[in-house]
Amino acid sequence: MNTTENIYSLYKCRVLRVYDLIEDVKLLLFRFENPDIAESWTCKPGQFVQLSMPALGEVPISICSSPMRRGFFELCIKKTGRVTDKIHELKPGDFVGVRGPYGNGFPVDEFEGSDLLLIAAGIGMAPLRSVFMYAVDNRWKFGNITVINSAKFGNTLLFRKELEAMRDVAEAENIRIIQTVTRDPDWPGRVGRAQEHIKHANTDPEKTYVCVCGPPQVYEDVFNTLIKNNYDPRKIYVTLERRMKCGVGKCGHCIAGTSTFLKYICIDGPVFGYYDIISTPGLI
Amino acid sequence: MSDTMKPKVGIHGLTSCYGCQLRMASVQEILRVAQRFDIEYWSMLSSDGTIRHVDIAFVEGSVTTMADEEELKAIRENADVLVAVGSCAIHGGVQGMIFGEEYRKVFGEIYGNCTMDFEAKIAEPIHKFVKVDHNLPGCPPEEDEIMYYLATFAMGSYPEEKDYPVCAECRRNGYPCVLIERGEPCLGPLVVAGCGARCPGHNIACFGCRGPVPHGVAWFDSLARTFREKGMEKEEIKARMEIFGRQYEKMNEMIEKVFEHED
Amino acid sequence: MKIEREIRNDHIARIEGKAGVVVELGDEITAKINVTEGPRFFEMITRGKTYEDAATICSRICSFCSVPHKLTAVAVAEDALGVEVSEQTTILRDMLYFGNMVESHALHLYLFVAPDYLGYPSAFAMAEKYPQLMKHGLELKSYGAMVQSILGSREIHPENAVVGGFGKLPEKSDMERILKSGTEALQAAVATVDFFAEYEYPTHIDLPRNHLAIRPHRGYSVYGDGISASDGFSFDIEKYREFIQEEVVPHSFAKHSRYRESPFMVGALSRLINNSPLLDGTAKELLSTYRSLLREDNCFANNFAQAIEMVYFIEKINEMAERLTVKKEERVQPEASEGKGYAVTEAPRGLLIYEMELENGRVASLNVITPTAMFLPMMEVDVRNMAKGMWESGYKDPDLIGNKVEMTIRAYDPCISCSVHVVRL
Amino acid sequence: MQKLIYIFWYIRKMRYVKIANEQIHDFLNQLKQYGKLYAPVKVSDKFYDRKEIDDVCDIAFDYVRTLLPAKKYFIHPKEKMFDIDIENGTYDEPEEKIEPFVLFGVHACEIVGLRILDGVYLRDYVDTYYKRRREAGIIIGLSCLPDDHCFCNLRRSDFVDIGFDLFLHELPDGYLVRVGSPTGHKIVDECAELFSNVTQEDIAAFREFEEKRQQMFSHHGSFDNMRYLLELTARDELWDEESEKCLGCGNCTNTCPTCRCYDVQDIPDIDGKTAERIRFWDSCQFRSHGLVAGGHNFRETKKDRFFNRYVCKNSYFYGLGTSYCVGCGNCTYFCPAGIDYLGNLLRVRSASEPEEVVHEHN
Ligand SMILES: Cc1cc2nc3c(=O)[nH]c(=O)nc-3n(C[C@H](O)[C@H](O)[C@H](O)COP(=O)(O)OP(=O)(O)OC[C@H]3O[C@@H](n4cnc5c(N)ncnc54)[C@H](O)[C@@H]3O)c2cc1C
Ligand code: SF4
Ligand code: SF4
Ligand code: SF4
Repeated sequence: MNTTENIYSLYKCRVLRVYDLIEDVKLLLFRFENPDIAESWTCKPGQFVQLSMPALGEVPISICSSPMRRGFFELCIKKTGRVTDKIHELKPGDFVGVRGPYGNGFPVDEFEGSDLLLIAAGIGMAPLRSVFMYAVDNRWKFGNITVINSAKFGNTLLFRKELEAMRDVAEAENIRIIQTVTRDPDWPGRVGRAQEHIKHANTDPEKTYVCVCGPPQVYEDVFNTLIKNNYDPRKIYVTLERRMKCGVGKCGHCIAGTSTFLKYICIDGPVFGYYDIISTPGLI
Repeated sequence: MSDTMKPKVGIHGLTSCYGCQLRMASVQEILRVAQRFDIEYWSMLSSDGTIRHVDIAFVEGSVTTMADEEELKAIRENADVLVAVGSCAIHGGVQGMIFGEEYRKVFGEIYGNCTMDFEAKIAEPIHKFVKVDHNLPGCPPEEDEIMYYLATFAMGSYPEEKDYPVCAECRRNGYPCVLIERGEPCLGPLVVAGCGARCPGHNIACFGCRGPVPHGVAWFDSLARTFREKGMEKEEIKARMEIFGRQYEKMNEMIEKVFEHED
Repeated sequence: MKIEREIRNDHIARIEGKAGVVVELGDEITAKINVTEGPRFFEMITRGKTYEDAATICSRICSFCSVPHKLTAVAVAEDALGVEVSEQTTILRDMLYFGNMVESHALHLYLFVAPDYLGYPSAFAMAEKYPQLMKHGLELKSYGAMVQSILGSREIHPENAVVGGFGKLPEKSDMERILKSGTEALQAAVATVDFFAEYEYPTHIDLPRNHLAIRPHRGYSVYGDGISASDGFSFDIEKYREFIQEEVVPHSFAKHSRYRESPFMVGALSRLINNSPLLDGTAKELLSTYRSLLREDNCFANNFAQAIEMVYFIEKINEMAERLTVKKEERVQPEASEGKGYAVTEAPRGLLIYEMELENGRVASLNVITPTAMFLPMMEVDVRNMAKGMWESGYKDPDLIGNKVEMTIRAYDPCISCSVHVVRL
Repeated sequence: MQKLIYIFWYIRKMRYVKIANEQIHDFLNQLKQYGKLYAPVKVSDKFYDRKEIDDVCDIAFDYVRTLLPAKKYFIHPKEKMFDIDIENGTYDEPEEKIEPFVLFGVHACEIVGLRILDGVYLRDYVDTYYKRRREAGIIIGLSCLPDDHCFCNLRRSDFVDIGFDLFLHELPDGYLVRVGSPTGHKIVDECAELFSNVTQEDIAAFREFEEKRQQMFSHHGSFDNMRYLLELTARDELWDEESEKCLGCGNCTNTCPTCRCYDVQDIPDIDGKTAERIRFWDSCQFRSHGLVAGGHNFRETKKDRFFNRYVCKNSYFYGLGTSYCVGCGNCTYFCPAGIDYLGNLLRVRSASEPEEVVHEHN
């Protein structure tokens, strides 16, 4: 690996474990090879890395583990194309190249002292998991916490088992976990879209920060419900995705916005506030 | 991939000028290619070959006879991945210019009443008959693209296909634009990149041999409008655009649209 | 007729294009070359196109001979429009054409024929045992490809050769590149002659025949104004229809041609038979050494003839590259936009005839006769004689006979794609 | 960047010298000692492009625009980023020895363009490839007279006082040379015999030239309200009509001095052991620019892509307090479809019917 200050140089990381989560989605645990990097590397919830598969390409992936864990990180990756197909073939012991972390991440410092409501749809739980883990690791810094995890079917609910397993701790810690599906008649639990469960959250709308992640079409309904339920629009955050080649504001693919508001999703985002979103056509 | 797991390939030709196969056969690194794959079928180069199961089949040429059609179906059935190679396979090729009724007429005119032992058909691209997984465009394809495609397949992956026009390469190479400068009917804006804008680089207007840009971003209408403004007639425009674009479904409709308000 | 055995191969390997062969052995013996590749109607699709577009389309008749087709289509348009090109253009076109000859002959000899002689299914299979041979083959191929890329813009479908001259002229450094690899290529070509001189021609097919070749403008060239036959006859290209007739046969999408009612041969062998006095340099010397191998009555001599030609053409290319200092000049723009033209050139596989009528700068009619269409009937005769000879001298194994039959076909270097462009009468 | 700091410091002590027409070729020849010399030459009937100069007599002084902007020397149209060793998973920067080079004859708008690129490529994360070339490049500016497509005056990029090593302003009998950097001083010092002092007549001539130049621009006024107006007219039919004409060819972005989108691709070798990571110019006018896995496209239609360029170019560049568009007019001049970028902006500004714009290249 390069020792120069080339910003596109990669850190070598070893794959330690590969879990199958749901169909086409795997969770991979990595460790930095270089001890100095392992020691010094830090990230914020909501940031992402650029992951390289040699000879195939590079893709942006959100970090989905708690930033509190030094030297290790987890990525949750859906198989959708050339690079991610190959990532799914990785075995423990294999190497990949990683650079980052990039992006602004969620303003977790600002969240301190408030309630947290995390709303995920589809594979949206991947980036939100890092916020959740961070909040659990720093439990004393936050008020009540609710996680709404939604999917079409029971077996496409990302991190379902992990969240279920936390139920006891959650009870004790004032954390509410709501898992809901929209199209699964055999699912024994809650049904309906994510926004239909906002009313079941244990958070106080007056003093809650909301983080949302999901496919673009869910945002409008979620926002409307949140606002109807008196959540403060200034405290709603979403994390977005775009085509990206560099992750550091050079390649231009993720530029979005209007002529008065030009943003690079990779460095000005991927986390954006509600007002950014509504004043910028095309951001979602 | 270890040596024992070499991907198996078949290279086939239907009706064409055989340039794509020749181009594949004449890449500089042909011996390294031969080492990296098990070439199960390549009748142009080897008398040892029947259609057997392969990982990747490359098919050059358009379907112009019943025998072509049958052969193509057999190739598809025996291949995990099928790659259409070149303008004939992808777009029907220059022979795809004659269509429908016109075809019957021409055939009669040439072979007269002589009854032939084999049946000939309108030349059509192979995707009309079988599922195509990847396209390797060109007339013939360029060496670097052939090598890139082969190398990605060899790695168990697949290539990223280009979806932008020749103009992009023309400009990157700093060639003077013959359409702007001399009003020549350059088809560069319509045609999928990959050749490095060879013709404009030789002071010759691109005549579209690589075929239209895929995914519906070949703007026949806009270019027809531009040509009209340079003084070309509708028929002239069609005659030029159809050489490699005749089987592009919306070509005629798109050109007509531009001239609608005129006549 | 009683058929005892049928030899059938629907897809002859190692030729350019797709054709089958059927030989019926019995009290009567017949042979048919089935050209099953679909017709492509080039005469029709060029109609109404500008002469530039038509020439570019015609290049697609065949990849091995894309340079001959393009240059002949350009020549016919120039003839129709009365365009006179510069001396420099003529020289550069010769170089381009010769480059194609070298590549085409090299591909044929090394990839298609050599495996036959050495008993391998393919050149890849042969490469391991004969690396030096394969190296020569690839060197010659690359040399030809390089010359064509420099002058024609690429090795297949040379877009740079256009009516009136060239789109872009080569630079001094290009000529230097050609010269630089010229010596090595020449050595490889001489080695090729030696290699092919060692192989004995199969018997059974010795048969006197007529050879047709170009009546060249100057030297042993590919451009000319008429055709000469080994029967001593010669005619201007405008009169070709009087001497060469084409007909449709049911088993082939390619038409069959006859010269004064009988089958005839064209190609490298025919060229050397008719025009070898015009050779010079190393090729001339080599030919005098191996004179006896240039057999008029055996088509296998064609491979040897191709090897000799490679030597000649490489030497010529090198000479031209050395002498020429490329001047900047504009393409000649035609003044006329209509007229009728004729052109004949020597493609690697033999005579190539174009006849074109232009109206308003667009093609009104086009007729093309390709070498393969010309020699197909002769090839059928040789195939039949080969099968007959073997059958009658006691060979019964159809594979063995089939193998020799295919070798006979390959000796001609047929170009099926060329032949099925389909000619209008 | 060390170099930029120097520039700020020297700018306060301006230095002007004069070079006479008779000396200019000598000067250009002398420039070659500082590195390869690149300058505009005529490459075809109508077009100019920057090429490596052998004979300085080939250099064109009266060119308006080149086929490709100066950015091509700093972000190559196509370049290798890494050599990849697949088995070991290592990525090595190619060993590229960057020699100093001289760009002669860079117009003001292009110099502003380069400074905008600096703002992108040298901000936060520094792009090493760009930086190294930027440090190696010596910029010699040249004054110019606008043609019908130029509107750098509306963009406030018609005059620069930073971002070059030397800048030559045309005078009737030579050039007024402004020194803009330590390197510029060094060149002037080392070629001292070619330069003379600026006289009162020269100053008068400079004034006159600037006056004439200002009057030659076809449009005057300000574009400051453009950003609002573009947003407010986003739904106008204008965009349907104009994008309908667009060929999606990307010439506008490739020829833009500040367009900088690039794509990255890994090209494996046939042996499966090594690969190259390359990057090459991309364009927002291409379909896949906004396409993500699963098939969602953030700029689905040609109109989306067309409008995106207007928005992107006109947006505010914080670094310089201008827009990303420098008003060079390249995108209009090199648009094969004859789409008039300035004309469209003027329509947005004044809401008037389009003037009959003749798209002529001369
Ligand atoms: C900030 C951010 C965070 C992300 N986090 C995750 C995550 O945690 N888990 C996950 O599974 N996916 C995530 N994605 C999406 C992921 O990057 C794409 O699925 C991936 O790039 C697809 O690459 P591919 O080569 O497999 O697909 P292909 O469709 O073959 O893509 C080809 C190329 O296009 C580009 N590309 C395609 N889709 C995207 C995309 N959505 N975003 C950026 N570039 C793209 C890439 O350069 C890719 O190599 C994230 C994207 C962004 C922008
Ligand atoms: S010459 Fe042709 S390919 Fe090149 S920019 Fe102009 S239109 Fe495009
Ligand atoms: S958008 Fe056009 S006018 Fe503006 S800087 Fe780019 S090329 Fe120049
Ligand atoms: S140069 Fe013109 S035609 Fe091409 S993409 Fe730009 S605006 Fe469209």
